[in-house]
Amino acid sequence: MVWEILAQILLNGFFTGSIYGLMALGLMLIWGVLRIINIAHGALVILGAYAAFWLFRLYGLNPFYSLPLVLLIGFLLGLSIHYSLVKPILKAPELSSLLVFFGLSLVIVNLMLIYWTANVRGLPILYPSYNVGSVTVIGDRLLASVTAIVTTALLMVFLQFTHLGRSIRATVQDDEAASLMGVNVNRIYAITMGIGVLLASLGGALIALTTPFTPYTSDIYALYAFAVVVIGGLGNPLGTLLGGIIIGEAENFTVAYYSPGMAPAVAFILLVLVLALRPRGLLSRRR
Amino acid sequence: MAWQYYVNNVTNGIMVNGTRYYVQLVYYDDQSSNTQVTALYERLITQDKVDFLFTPYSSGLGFTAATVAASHGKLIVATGVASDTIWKQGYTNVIGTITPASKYLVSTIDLLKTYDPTAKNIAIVYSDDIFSAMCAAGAKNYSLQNGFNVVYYGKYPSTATDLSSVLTSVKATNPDAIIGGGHFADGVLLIKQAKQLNVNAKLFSILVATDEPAFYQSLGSDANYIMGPSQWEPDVNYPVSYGPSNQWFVSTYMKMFNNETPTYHSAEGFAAGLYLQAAIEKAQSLDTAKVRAAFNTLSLNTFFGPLQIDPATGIQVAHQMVIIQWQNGVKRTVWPPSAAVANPLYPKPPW
Amino acid sequence: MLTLIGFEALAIAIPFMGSSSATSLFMSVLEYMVLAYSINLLTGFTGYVDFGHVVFFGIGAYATAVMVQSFHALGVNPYVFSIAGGLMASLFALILGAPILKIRGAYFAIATLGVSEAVSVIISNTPALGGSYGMPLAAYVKYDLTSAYLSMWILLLAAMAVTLYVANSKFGYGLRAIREDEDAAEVMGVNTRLYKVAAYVLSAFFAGVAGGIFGIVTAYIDTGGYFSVSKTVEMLVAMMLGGYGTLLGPLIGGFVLSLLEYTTVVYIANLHLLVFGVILILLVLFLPEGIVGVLRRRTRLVG
Amino acid sequence: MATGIILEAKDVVKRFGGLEALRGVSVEVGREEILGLVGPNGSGKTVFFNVVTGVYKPEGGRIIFKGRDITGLPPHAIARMGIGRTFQVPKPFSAMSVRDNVMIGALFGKHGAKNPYEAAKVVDEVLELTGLAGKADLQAGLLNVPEKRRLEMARALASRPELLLLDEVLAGLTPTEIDEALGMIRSFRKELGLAVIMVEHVMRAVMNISDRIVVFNAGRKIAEGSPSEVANDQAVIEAYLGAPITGGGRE
Repeated sequence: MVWEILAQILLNGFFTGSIYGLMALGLMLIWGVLRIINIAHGALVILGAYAAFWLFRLYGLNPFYSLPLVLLIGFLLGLSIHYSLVKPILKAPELSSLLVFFGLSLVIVNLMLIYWTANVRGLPILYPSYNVGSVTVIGDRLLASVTAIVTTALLMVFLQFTHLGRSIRATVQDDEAASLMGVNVNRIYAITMGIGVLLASLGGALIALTTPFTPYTSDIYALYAFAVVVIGGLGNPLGTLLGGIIIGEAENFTVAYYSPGMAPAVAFILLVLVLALRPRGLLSRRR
Repeated sequence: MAWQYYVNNVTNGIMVNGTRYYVQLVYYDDQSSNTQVTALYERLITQDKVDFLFTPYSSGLGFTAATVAASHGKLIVATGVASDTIWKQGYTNVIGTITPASKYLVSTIDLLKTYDPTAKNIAIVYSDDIFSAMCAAGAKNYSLQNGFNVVYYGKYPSTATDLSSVLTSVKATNPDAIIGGGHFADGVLLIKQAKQLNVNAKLFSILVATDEPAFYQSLGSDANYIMGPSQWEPDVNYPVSYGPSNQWFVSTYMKMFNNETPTYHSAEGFAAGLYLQAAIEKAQSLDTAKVRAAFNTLSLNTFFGPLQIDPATGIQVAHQMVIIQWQNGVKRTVWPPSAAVANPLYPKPPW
Repeated sequence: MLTLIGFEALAIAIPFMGSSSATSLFMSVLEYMVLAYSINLLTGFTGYVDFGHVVFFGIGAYATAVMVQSFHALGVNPYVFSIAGGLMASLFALILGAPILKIRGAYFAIATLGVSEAVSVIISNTPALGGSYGMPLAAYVKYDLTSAYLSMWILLLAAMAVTLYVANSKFGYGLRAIREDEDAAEVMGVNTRLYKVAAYVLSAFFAGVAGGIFGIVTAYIDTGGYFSVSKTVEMLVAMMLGGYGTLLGPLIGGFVLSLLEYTTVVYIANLHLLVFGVILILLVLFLPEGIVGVLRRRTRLVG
Repeated sequence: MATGIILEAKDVVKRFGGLEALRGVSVEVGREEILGLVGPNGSGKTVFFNVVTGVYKPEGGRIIFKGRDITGLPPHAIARMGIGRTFQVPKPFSAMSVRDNVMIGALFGKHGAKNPYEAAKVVDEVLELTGLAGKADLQAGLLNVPEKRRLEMARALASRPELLLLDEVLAGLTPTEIDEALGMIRSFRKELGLAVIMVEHVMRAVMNISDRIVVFNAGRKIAEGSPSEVANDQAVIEAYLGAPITGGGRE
């Protein structure tokens, strides 16, 4: 009996963790490339969740079918945020990007509250669960984790092998050097914001599939996204996915074997420990 | 506001030794912060010069409001404040209208005892906030008093986005009944993942979330059989000796608020107003001390249910929770028998 | 400066004019100002953005609550215990300071946020500190708005005095050098580690005492109210609105922001957070150096 | 010649991962001596400065300053003992005024004034000496490059150091500006009794101001002596004129 429970906990942790990872991918890109603290990431994720939810509720579209539309909305939103809010504060100190994005988060969350109220939203169970021995595999969470892994792989391929991807990675290393080598850094910033918010809405769509949410859930995911990115390190998608899984497993182990109430503290304690040991985060860059 | 309409139009004011008083309501948004509550209640008392007060929604804010009211010797009728501790602080000016948190899940246990004397194991899993924690503690004591054994008693963070591991531990104790929950999102999540993880029990009773129509919208048919405590339901029919009938309240409310069905929060507010009105009429005075004394001996049967307080502390003792159950898409009151419109479907078939 | 003193004398007199609702309104104005000064001592002077500064407010509140619960029988005015709250917050800053201040830039902001969230969860899981029930103090403390008000005034004046001293002292110069270019400052002889921790401990004290005072006056403490991220943001915005790293910035910023908050709450209740978000964005984009910064540029008024 | 040795670096080794930036160099500087430190780019000159000022911890060797072993001390402690330096790329406190920039030097260097008022005298004196008095209230960020270089020197001087490390202060200056700067540096020694180590590429200037020259190449000291001795030293000519590279580190 003990083994089954352990297996179940491990699986739960893997599922939750990979969803955290997927949700944080967008933040990793935006933070790594533009070096700004996008505290509104949680709100953007939940915006994606609402998009998927309403497309399902009004048109009966399964989140996976409505994904292309949701991602397009995300990308366009990212571009508009870049040109309206990000461009002016690119070179400003951290305090400015922190406050601008906190303002943006307040605006998004409260607009959602006004138009969509604080009622619980969530999709009914669309995918059945399977049993492997006495370990239950939750259908939608499995699909979400698979999507997370596929997206991470796609992002790695994109960053590694496409011209656009390489210039993004160069900007992560050192934007001054990158611009010297002919990389149009401003264009990269805009596209990165677009991709970042696209990934956020992808994460949101899968959260809508698996978890009930309200506008207030944004704050929870914003904090987790940062913990994941710091632990996973900047600049590489695999690190973010692993960072998410580490937190997911640690949390679920705390829930099962220590005290469920302490679970959220785990992510933050890990975050602080990683930072205390490596003051500039796992990937300490020259800047 | 509905109560204000009732007093000013239906009973044509409150008769207090000869003069008719009409109700004027003053209210602000406390933005759920204690510091705001202090400022706004001070403003109500000293600037708006109100005679009587109602508490803001949530126990934490209720404390602060009660403190301010007590310092000015004002009476404050509690609605939306369920935690018992407010009545353990030595305040005498706080009048409880709704069933306190510690008794929220009591009627669920009574129902279980009545419909299934063989049931023995109860699992209690609740959200980590003052209200839910108190409900859970109350349920645990009452279960033990009634010979049940509590096979799981644990909390989860109120910010939880995944309860699969909590439910895995609950599943291991294979309980007859699973009760608890907390607020909206986690209540729905609990049921959704219970199904996904195939966690079975003959009875599910979840706090707060089950009362919302959004509960069924989010879960679809999986919501059926799930029960939940509620202070009041539109289809409840208590014997009424004071104040308007249930039908009147529901229909008037819907007329006033572009026919939205009232939730128990609005009914609770109306009942608190009604309770105050009855006490003023009994005391035949607006003086706080006299009205407070009137409450001690007041026992009403209203559309919201029986109302009576414990004279020493002011805590509500008579009002009982009703239990609702989703029965193929419709939310029905199934307990207590005196107010029920349908019998509970028990036991709940496996997922 | 004359208008300032006149303004302060008037404000001190408010509680004695009997209108306690004005007093409690002014209490929250004082809260904004004190917290703006508190965070200004670290973020304003050294540029380290403390995004978890509310942790000191919360620790101050809980420490004071524990003191009040255990020593209320002594008949001491409870607000004295808020000093202990401040010291406890400073002690926490001292222990936390060395490791966390090695972290720079955005990572520091996120690390402090992580600390504040972790402490909040730990407290709400510690039965001795009320666990998820929070700590009601009503039974131990008499509701006394006037002495709460005066304590807040004393705290504000102390915060302003300290800020004035720091601004013109060797310590202040060292902190500003750290803000401009920490590596250059280190090589020029500024003991950057010691100075950063000292600023952190000093700034924690004022937030801690404020937490203690408000814990007593609201007579109920829970992690939700006393560890909320939005309180840190309010401090940062008040400091920035006024002009950070200056003497008068937090005073003006705190005043303007609290009145803004109060009016929006009373008049456009459910929109007020939305409006606050929009103001925040406009403030950063169009008024980065804050009101004092703009004044200084125009009238050479030294902040 | 100077009466005693103020700074003695013995067999200093500094590695960055596999790369050996300094391979056991020994350098001595006498009191009030102007030592020129020259060598091709990447020969370890700036690394040597960073080791002396404590920015880098050496993997080997000792740094003795006025008879005390300061190896491994944090940069602020070393600065307080009386070593001032300028940066190859000027690092002004750009939002602060020129005066406040110099104030930092006066407050935290060896001079260690207790408060800004006590430091004011030194600050004005140094501003005068470096010709920045006119621009005292200007924001440091607004100065032009030569002025920023002079501000670097002013900040270092305000701390009343006994040893001043100048890192390419003459780079990019016009011939007349160079002569002006050399005059300034000579006056430091005369009026303030300073020892100076100058890292420079402007050979003409270094040759005529230095009492002694040390030549680095690829992390090693390859020559030392009076300017004329060094000018004709075979190894130096080879190093400069690009003899076959005998393997060497890149900075």
